[in-house]
Amino acid sequence: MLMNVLHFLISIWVPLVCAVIIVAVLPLVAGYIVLMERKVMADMQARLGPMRVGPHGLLQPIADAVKLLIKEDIIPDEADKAIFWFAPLISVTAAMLAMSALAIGPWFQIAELNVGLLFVVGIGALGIFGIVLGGWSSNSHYSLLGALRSAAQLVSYETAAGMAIVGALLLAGTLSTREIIEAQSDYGMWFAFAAPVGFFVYIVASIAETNRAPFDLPEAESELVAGYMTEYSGFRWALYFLAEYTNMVVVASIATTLFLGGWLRPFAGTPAFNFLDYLPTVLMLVVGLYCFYRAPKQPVKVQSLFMVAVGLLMIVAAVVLAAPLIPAVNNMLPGLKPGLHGAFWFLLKVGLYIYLFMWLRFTFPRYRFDQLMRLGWQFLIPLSIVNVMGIGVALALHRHWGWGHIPAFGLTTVLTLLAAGWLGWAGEKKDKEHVFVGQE
Amino acid sequence: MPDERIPFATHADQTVLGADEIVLNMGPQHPSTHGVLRVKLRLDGEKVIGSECVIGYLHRGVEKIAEHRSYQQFAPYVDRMDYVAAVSNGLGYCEAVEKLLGTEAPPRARVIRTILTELQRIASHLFWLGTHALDIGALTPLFYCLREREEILKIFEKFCGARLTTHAFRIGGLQYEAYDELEKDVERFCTPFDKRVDEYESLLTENRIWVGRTKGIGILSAKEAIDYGASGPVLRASGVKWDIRKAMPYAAYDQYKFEIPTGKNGDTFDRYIVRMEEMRQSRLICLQAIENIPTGPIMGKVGKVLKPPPGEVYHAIEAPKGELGYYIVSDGTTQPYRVRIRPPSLINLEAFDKMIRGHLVADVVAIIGTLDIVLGEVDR
Amino acid sequence: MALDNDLVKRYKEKFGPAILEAWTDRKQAILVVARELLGEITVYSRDNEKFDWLSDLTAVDWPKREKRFDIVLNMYSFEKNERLRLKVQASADERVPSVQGVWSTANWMEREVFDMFGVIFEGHPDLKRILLPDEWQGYPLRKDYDILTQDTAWVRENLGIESGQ
Amino acid sequence: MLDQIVFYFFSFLAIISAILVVTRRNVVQSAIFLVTALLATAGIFLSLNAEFLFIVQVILYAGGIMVLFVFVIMLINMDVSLHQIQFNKQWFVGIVIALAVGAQLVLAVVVSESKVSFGTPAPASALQPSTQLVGRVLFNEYMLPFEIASILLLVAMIGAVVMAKKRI
Repeated sequence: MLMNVLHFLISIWVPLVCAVIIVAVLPLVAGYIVLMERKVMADMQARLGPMRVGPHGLLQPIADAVKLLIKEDIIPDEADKAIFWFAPLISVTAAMLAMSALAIGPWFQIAELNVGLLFVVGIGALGIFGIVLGGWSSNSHYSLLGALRSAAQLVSYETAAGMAIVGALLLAGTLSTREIIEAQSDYGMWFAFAAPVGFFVYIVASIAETNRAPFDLPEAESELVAGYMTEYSGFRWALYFLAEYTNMVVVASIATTLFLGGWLRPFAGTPAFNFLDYLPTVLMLVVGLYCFYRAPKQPVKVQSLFMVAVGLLMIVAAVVLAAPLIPAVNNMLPGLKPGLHGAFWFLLKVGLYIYLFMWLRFTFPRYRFDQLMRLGWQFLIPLSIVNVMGIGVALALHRHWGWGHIPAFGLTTVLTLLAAGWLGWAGEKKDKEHVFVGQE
Repeated sequence: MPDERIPFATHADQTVLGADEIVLNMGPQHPSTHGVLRVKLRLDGEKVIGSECVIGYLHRGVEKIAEHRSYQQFAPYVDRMDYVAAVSNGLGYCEAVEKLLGTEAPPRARVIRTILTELQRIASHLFWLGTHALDIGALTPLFYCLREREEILKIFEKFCGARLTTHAFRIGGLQYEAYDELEKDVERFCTPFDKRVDEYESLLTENRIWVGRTKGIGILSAKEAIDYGASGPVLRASGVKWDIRKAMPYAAYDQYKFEIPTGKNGDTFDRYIVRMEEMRQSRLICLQAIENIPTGPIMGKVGKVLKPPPGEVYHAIEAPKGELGYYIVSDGTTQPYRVRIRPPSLINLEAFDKMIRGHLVADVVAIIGTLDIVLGEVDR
Repeated sequence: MALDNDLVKRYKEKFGPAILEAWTDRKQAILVVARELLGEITVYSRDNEKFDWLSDLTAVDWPKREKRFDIVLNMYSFEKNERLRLKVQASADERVPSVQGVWSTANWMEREVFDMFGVIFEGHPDLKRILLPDEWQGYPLRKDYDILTQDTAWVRENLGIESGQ
Repeated sequence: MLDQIVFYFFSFLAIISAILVVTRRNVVQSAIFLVTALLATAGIFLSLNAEFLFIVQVILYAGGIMVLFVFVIMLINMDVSLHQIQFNKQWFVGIVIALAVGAQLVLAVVVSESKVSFGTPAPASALQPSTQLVGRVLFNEYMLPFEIASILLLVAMIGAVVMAKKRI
């Protein structure tokens, strides 16, 4: 029996290592996404952002984590203790489980599931229990209202996101994340171009699903203080944040997988763009050299050393990324290039997608709840259904009548956009007829 | 042991649908009640069906203090009311006492007062815009607004040494001569400022979400606005073209050309547009004023000890928030017998209940924001 | 300076003896009217004389007078661009008719006057303290109110020591 | 071996949570245990390589229906039901019925095992990917029942809207 278990463990060592990496690294990644968010926000608002802890605030996430860890964990007297205690765990577990079916590069995947994408979406949606139960168990009006809003919002936008995903799945013809990316390679174009409307719907729905501005109503600080997290403090609060940022990574990964070609390089099939292979190396080198350039200018010596260390890390990364470009190495380890460069491109796309989230957050005011619901049910869901029908028509044109990809998808995209315009116009008209209650 | 918690407060009466009403308490410690305003809301789901403002958390008894201070001693206290627009408060008080004394400030002092008060109006509106946008969820405008406000505060600092509670004016004129580069500083601030206002507008005015959040929210018709005693931008957004600077000019406003922006619908969006336009007009006034600052004395003929003849006076100015009135009764001694301050914030806030009924919880912050209240002034 | 222009004449014609006095102070018109008729006079001012905007309502305390309180209403007319001040006199135990029904804005102003002076307004829907806590003793803006009395009492009650003030 | 451990783990989890669902007084706790039971069942599906069933179980039951349950439970007044004393205590009838049904089940298994041979079950790992198979079967052989079910759901949905909304 022991041999059996041992044998089993050996057979699953790759997924196991991947899982450990995800569980160990994601909190750190989430912390640095927070830092990135603060820096992006500072940049857009003409200020510097965190600058004190570490050079350019590079150690800020760690300081924050330590602070949150040693903070008192307050459980309200009137709270339902047990549920209050484990609600954040549900959120975090669901978010992290969802990561397991995603393929970050051809090497890095915990479980290749036949229903991969459905798994990600379904498990990710379980996180809502954490929010609802946390809000309910706090026994506070703000928490409960926040939880209700959150649940309603998630359920509504889940539908739109799901329909947008169906469109891309029709194109790919499979649910496995790996095969979806390979399908995009076969098509010779990312599905974002084959189904732009679906991509748009997914962007909006994914922002709403992760409770980000302009859809951050459940935690709208000017209205509901902090929504379902109002009564939480210390590390339990941090867990909710971890879940939120992990969810961001998850939806960004889904978008990357489905619409942005996953680990594929831009113009992967065009040899003329092969110079893009050097981009990862060059990018890392530039960042590393910038670190060296800035190092002497740091006010404290430790910070200079830290800067040098970061620079060295970047140089090492550049060397590792450059290695598969050398023909000898490539011949020896043919899997190295797709593995490393695939992961790079995947993460880059995820990062850009998250950057888009931040950009929108700092530009837009917040929707009101009824407006949010109207947008979801009366615009996005009909639009995503039209989108699915459009893609069906395009595929029929392509497969049965032998149209090329570009005319078929072009035609249906135009038709879908017309439908979108009509939907928007009709909604606007209805808005105007809407009588405000205080105004009879 | 069954727990006896009630998941929803259900004490209120039943509505038609059988759903329970909730009473939600906002504040006094709430991020978007602009200080220590407490609002009790009666909700049906998320819809507000009634409200009550509980104020007084910042009450300092300013009117009582006035009765135990001499006229000059009381002047710094008024800065602490609307601390976002301290210069305007000071102007109103000084002019009221001057009226009571029967004197007037010399022309040079009046022009400089006008410049500083208009800068203060811009600063106050900038601060309002930033916090209002923040309440509605737009994070970024706040920082742009504070950047510009900083320039104005620097001018104040150069002028009188203080940034916030300036006590910039004295009864009878100014205490100190304006510093040399005042005109240049004001010009440097004002010349590019209209582009800056355009920049804020480009972030918000055409933004669908912003329009959706503000259009048709908190409507106050002209008749209602007058009934509720609203003044300032709140009244003008309802379509009443009335501005004390034009109707009963004080300081040096009769010398300058400017428009009174008005709205049509009296909703939150119109109040936003009116205030944005007011910033542009204030800029124009400043630019006109610095072109020709008369020379001469800066202090009128008032004695060291002020003893106004018995009697009373009501003097109102157009503060950034609305009509700021001082009703001062003198009994012939060195201390005022009674000082009544008519705070625009308080009286504008009174219309809150009318404006919020039928809207959603999220609109509460929009409406509190659009009223532009400062709790220091509401509670005094 | 006594005032006797068309406006005052119209008021006198309409209300006769209820207009007790009229004068100007620093060019500002002041009418003292009978307390009982305040409601009718304000409605007339709003509708006929177009003083449609109540800018302020407050009180002044003259403890040595028989009727110690002046209730002061500052009205403004958008049409005429003119202000008019109405005054009513009341003793401590007399009730003043509320003008809340004439101008909604008077609601809070009357509450404030009640809060600070203890003047009771007849017909006000919700007359309670507005700025001070509900359990506050006394009326601070009365001239005979001594801030120290309350202060020492509070200190004695809550801290158990004698106030040093 | 490992399969069995996984199977028994999920089975016990499912049974224990199912018992807790009916014995807990607090409705929210019952709902949580119901979710656990459903997820444990989903785990059994997964260990049988029935991935599609697994994910349908998670999305529809645990994710969809239970969220609505919890949603509704949070909105109702819970303290009323907490203090109510159950009046229809019929333990005896319940136990008799449960025993009868259990006995029938056991009998059925015993009788059928002696008469009918099930054949050896194929090892789970040898099965084909099930998603495509389910789809194909559903849209070819069972097309009509599938469509009837969809129409039924549509009717239910419209009915719910009509009942909920007074004025359309």
